[in-house]
Amino acid sequence: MFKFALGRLLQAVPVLLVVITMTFMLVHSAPGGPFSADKAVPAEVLEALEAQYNLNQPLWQQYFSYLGDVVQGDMGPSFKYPGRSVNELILSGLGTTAELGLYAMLVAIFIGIIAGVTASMRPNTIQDYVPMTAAMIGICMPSFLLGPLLVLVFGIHLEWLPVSGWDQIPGDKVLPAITLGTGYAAYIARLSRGGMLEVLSQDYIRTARAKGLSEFLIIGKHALRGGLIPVVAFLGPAFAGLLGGSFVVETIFQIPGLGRFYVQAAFNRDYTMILGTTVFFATLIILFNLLSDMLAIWINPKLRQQVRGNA
Amino acid sequence: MTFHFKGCNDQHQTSLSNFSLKVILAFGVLLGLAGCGSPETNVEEGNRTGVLHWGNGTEPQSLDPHIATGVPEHHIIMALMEGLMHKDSDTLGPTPGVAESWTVSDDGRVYTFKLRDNARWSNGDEHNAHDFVWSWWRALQPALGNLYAYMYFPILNAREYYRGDITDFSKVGVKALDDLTLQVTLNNPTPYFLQLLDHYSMYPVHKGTVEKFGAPDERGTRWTYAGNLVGNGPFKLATWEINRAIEVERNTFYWGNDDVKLNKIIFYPTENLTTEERMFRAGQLHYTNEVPIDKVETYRAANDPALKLTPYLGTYYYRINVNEPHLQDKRVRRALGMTIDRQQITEHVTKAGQLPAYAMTPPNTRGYYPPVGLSFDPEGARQLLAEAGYPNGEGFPTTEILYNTNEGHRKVAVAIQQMWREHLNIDVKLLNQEWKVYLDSESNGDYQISRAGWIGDYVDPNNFLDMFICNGGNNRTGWCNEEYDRLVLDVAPRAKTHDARMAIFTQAEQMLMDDMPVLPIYTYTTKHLVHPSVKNLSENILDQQSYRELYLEGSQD
Amino acid sequence: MLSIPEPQRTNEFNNMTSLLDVKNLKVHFHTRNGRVKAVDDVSFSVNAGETLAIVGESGSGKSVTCYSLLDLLPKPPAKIEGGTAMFDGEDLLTCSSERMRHFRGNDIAMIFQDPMTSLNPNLTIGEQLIEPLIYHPDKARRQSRNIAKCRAIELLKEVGILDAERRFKSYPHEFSGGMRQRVMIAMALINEPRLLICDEPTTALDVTIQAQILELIKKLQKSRNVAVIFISHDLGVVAGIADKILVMCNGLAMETGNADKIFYNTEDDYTKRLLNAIPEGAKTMVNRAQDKSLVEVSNLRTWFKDYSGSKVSIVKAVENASLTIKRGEILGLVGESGSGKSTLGRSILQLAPTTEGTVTFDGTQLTGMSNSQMVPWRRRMQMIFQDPYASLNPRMTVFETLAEPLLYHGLANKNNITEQVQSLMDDVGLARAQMRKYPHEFSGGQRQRIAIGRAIATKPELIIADEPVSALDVTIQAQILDLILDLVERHNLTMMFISHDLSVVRYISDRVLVMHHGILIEQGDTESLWANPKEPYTQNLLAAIPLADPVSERARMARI
Amino acid sequence: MIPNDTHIQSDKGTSLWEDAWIKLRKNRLALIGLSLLIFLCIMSLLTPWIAPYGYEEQDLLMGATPPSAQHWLGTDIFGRDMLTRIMWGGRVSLMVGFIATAVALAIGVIYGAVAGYVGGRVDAAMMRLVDILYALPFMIFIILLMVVFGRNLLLLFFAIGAVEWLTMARIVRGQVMSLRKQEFVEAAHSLGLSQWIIIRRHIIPNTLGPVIVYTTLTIPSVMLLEAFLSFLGLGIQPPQSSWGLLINYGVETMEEYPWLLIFPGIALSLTLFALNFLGDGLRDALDPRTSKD
Repeated sequence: MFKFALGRLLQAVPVLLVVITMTFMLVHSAPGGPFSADKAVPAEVLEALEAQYNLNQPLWQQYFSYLGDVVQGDMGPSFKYPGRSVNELILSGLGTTAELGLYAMLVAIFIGIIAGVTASMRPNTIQDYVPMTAAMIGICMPSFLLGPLLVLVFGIHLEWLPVSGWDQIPGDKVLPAITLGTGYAAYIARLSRGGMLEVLSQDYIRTARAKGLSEFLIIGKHALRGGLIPVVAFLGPAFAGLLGGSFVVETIFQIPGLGRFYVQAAFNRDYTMILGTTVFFATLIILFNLLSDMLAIWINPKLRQQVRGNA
Repeated sequence: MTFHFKGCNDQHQTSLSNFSLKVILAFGVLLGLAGCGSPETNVEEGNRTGVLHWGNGTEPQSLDPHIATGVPEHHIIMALMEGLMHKDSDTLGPTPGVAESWTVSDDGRVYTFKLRDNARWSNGDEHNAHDFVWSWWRALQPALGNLYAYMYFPILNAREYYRGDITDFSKVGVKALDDLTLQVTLNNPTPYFLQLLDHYSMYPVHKGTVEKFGAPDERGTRWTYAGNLVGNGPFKLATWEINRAIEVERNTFYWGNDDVKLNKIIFYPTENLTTEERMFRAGQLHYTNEVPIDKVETYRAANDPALKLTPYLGTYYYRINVNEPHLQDKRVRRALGMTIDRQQITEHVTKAGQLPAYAMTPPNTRGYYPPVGLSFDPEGARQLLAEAGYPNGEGFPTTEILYNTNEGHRKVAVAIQQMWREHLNIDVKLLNQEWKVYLDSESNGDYQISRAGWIGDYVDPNNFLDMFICNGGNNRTGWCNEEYDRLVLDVAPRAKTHDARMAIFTQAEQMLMDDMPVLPIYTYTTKHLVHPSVKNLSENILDQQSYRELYLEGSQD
Repeated sequence: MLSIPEPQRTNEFNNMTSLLDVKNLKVHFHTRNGRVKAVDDVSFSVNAGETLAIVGESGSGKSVTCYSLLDLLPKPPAKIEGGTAMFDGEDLLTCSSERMRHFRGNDIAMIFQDPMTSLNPNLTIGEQLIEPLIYHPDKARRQSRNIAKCRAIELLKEVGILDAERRFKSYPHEFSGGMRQRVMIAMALINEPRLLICDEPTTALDVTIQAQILELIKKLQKSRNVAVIFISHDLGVVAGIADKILVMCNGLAMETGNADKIFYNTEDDYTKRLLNAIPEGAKTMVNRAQDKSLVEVSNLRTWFKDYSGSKVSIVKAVENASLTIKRGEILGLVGESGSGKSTLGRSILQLAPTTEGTVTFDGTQLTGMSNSQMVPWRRRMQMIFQDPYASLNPRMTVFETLAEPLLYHGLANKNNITEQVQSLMDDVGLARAQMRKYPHEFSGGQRQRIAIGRAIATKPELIIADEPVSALDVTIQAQILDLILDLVERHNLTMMFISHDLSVVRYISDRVLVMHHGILIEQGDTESLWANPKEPYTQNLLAAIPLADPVSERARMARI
Repeated sequence: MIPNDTHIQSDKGTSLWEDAWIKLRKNRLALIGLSLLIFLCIMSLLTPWIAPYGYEEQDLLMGATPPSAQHWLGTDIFGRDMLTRIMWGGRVSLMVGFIATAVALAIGVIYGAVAGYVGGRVDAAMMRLVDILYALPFMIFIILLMVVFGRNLLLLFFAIGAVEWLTMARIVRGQVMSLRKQEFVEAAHSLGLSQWIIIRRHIIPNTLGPVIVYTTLTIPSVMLLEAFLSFLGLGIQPPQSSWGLLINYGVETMEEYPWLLIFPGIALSLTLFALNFLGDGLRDALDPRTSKD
């Protein structure tokens, strides 16, 4: 297992390098500098600023010095927030976004699997159509619509939950988690339904039935393990995507997360911040894909032994 | 042959779906419980404990008064620091700040300030005239990248020092005669100078702290962080959580501490207007930084006292790129100007009590009323256009309105596009660009007509009119007129009396409006939602609050 | 009331004492195709300690019959239209599903055809074994894990799993097919059922294993005096163990009677057909082998790298194989699953990468050729695959499938392609009308005909047939074999015929190679090899062949 | 599953598509979906002639009004007729939805198929590239596109296609990896067919099922993505509009003028469900294994 992981991580290095390089080129060729403002910036000030952030050096020089810093784990200073380092900013947002993502994921998995399994038990009946239709809507319901809807219902009219914030008012984490989780719940529902149908058609399920096991055991013990493999495969990319895509929710609910930094940085042309967040998310994507693969291996005894046997 | 089991026996069916049903219910209940956590809203709690919850727009970039540029920063710095002078929150006339009294020489060029002896920094340090000299020296270091350095330029030799023409700061017109006496010498009599002193770019900073965290002219050191920052204002910085909230609490060393009523102010970076408005409705905010256009109407209809609309010292206008071939002719520009039905726009599009603007400078800017040379006159406009060679808009090239991506701008642009089509029968396209791209195109003159806005830094026509001097950094229209420059830069400052000065500005603005490189559209209003419990709130054209006067009274709803 | 008489082994139908008594069972499938009478008015009974064999080809409804007893049919489409199935006094067809669970776990156990797919790959076999005990339908008889485990291990030993304690914790994929089937049997017996239903339990297994499993089942039945219903498509298999036989075809019971009657004096034509279809005896046609060889293989090695996991392990599929195939001959290649016979075939066709050694085709060395270089040669050598379901592209009609090679190799053009395909279809005995149909619309036999058609389309000289009939019913199998022989005749093909079924190989091939663990251990003319096999392995193989003759079968079983 | 022998075999054969059509006609939901889509397409084709008003005709004095006799779906804040706006918006949305998805489909399927079939190092390399593209900052990418190429619909398709094909490629790859092991592919190989022909004729057609399903999910999300891009300034500009944009604006005022959100929302969800039904129908119809009658 360890070797397997190590190999995959090594593969990641060139990927990251390319990502950094391409992003670097992208941001520096994008119009509008980090310091342009609607109030005209006097030439002398601009010079002072660019000098301070080495933007007056030739591009390749900037590139290599940046690479050097990144290798040492220093993402450089933020242009937008003077005095704040990118590491500092990312850290400040990471915890929140991770927590948000985690809750959203829990919501997604919980609702998704229940819906999917329920549907798979009686395909092409009402018990299938209802959750699957809901899933269809869930998938295509944009969070910029779902969020406000939830807020109006639970926040404004029912006054059950706070309409925004994070860790400021008890219960303010519920709506964001649901808003962010729903789309993924829908996907998971579809996946787990598909997986379960597949497994339920297997011979060994018939064997289990012939053994006189209760339907509950058959589903819970024999079917789920196999049936959820597609879900597991989906989890990794999903979680990464969830972190990256959290910015809409973070904006709607005023959550101090990474997603907002990611987008704001782009708008502010905060070069170091863009690069920092991009690299960070790229790493996340790679890590989570790896994790879900390892999980998939762990679930499947055959693969598990192969890997263990060989590593 | 094998069978594929897609269905199962009913009994087991239901048993399982029952199960999942239960779980779902349980989950729902869970959510419910999680929700019913806070019986008391922020506002109610705040009213009890004297904590003001303030919607502040965006996350401040920096709290260093010599670096910060934005309005959100302004608000927080106003709470943390103070200058020599204050403004009366209603009349905006000068009132004492750190200086308890001041005298002006007869020629109006020498100001002498007497500082109060009980002024202290928030860490208890002595606060005296030398702080100002040092701070202003710092503010004029080019390396610091102070965008508001020009605020100092009325001071003798300040500009020269800043440009590096002279290197000896002692030649600059700032002197501490003794610990509590500060003397400032100006180039010309500058009637609005006292106002500038209340602008945060002229606030003093605490030498010890600044130097503790880096060189005086080093940009963005950590001295402004919570725990480090030392100010001289009514409040001191308690916590600063990025994108979450900034808390300031009573500064016990403040000379006027006894009159300060609030114990704490929490500034929220409320970027999303709709969210901010919902937060207000849910009782999470006392005060919102903005109000979504469509909500304004709702509150008005219900004539809800919470809605506060106040004229704002700012003009929303369109720049015209006078270098565009078909826009070089001022008749064309005037025609465009005359076919914008500003009444309709303010009443049906912006809908927040904005005033139709027919000149750059807002009316009653320190007693200045701009000349009225412009009106909604489609007939005349068509004539002008015809004279310019486009009878009934024929042959008029497709013209593009550039605006930065934003709902409000889009709406105005859509309306104007339609008006021009209707009245001038010309083809108009809209082009929205992401903010930085928009700035880029605008400053490169890479546009035809572009949306713009200007908010005054201080109350004086000068602040609006010196924008359009030849190649002025904020001109960006390519319009240039030596006579205009002479009036604004040379003649006006030398004017002996207030009225004479205003007359010159009127003349200048007349010239500007004749050539019409810009199409004024409306005068801004500030839109806030304010909880009735907030008292002593001042409504002025600078949208400036003095937090030391605000107080909360048990909510009345 | 009289005491119930001891159920004694008897060949009369004694319904009074029979454990299971099925009367006029009717099962229909209601599908969009309309109603299909899967089981139509079938009656039979089985007593304790007795073995009833239900014999029939796929689609005969033999499995449906048994599944319907345990309510294992998908409903819909299946629907039990009528009949009763009394299991000591209770009707299985109408009882509640709670009751049914009780029967399933407790009284009636089932063994399924494919041990590979019938065990849950995600659970240890131990876990699966003890489930019937620890989740026993009636709580009273539930047992603790530990007790269950002891019971399971003891059973594993009984069914002949060595080192049972350790194996208890292993996963299915760590067992061979035969071993898995033993586990299945143990699982079936763990609650000491009174009726054991075996659905083609040996079809997926090699001959030698098959013999062992049959033996095991018979032994267990004796020791426990359970009733057994044994489903099979192969009369040969049941000859040894069946007391009574029920022959089914298209849902109808063709004939019922005790084994000897069925085998020795049946009146029923269908039964006769079945019996005749069993390949027996030597090849009837002349050996057309010429002297000059078409293919020469010398010291061929095919090793696979097993990339699964992070370290690479090597599988020696074919080890040092040398052989020649003479023009016109049919060379049989026998061996059990995993012996590497398929790989050898593929290596000869350069479909599997060879590690070492040479393959020469018609004087030209193929080994080391690039794909593009191979193209002209591929036309001259073709392959027929085992599984006619998997080897045809489900999205291509017969026409497309057959036309593809013709067009690609320029053997036909747009204008005459249709005729070409039609004549090809005639060759392999497919109705021209079916030209536009998809594989799934055909039966296994017909599909194999399509596959064969595709193989001969390019007018090849060599065909390697990899188990071409092992997935087919006996009668179909016979037809296909004859077709192959016929085609070999008419197109004077050279063929390498790979199979695990010795009777088939004997029936079709002139010369035979025996392969074991990747090594060719013995070869020779078919008949002489049959007469006196040298290698002990070969001897076992031959000994294990089931005969469609109850008397000698019982005798043979007794011998083992 | 029904034993093959009991199959009722009609002698008249058909091609994959005729066959699919025959089956599709039997599937009521799919038919509803199909006709709904056709209806929408015709509507948007005819819009310029049948739209009750001009899409830019304003009446500022009237402003936003709820549905009425003159304006069946009400008017927006400029007093523009919503029905008209939605019809015109449909033109854009449907076009973007279909073309952009088609682009993504083409790239994704081919890329994924090749990667999955060739496998080994090539596959690894190709997939790393996908990872990289996943990781690049979309926002900057778009802004750059906008600046470099100016702003037009084609670019929009390109931008969206460039994002959407990645997932498609992954899905197809997975499919192909399993297909490649199948005997019929080996058979094709043994016939000496070239790799490309095998991919085209034997691999890709068998990936149709999941691809179709994913496509039906992609189209609506593409429509929403279009809204986001138009918002950034890439794509269409006012007074033109699209469903995505209308919904975006509608959300802002969902309390004051709910109809500005509801009606475009309905339009989009209708399309969504139509697509979904049709998609599932097509998947079954294109799978010869499902019975025809």
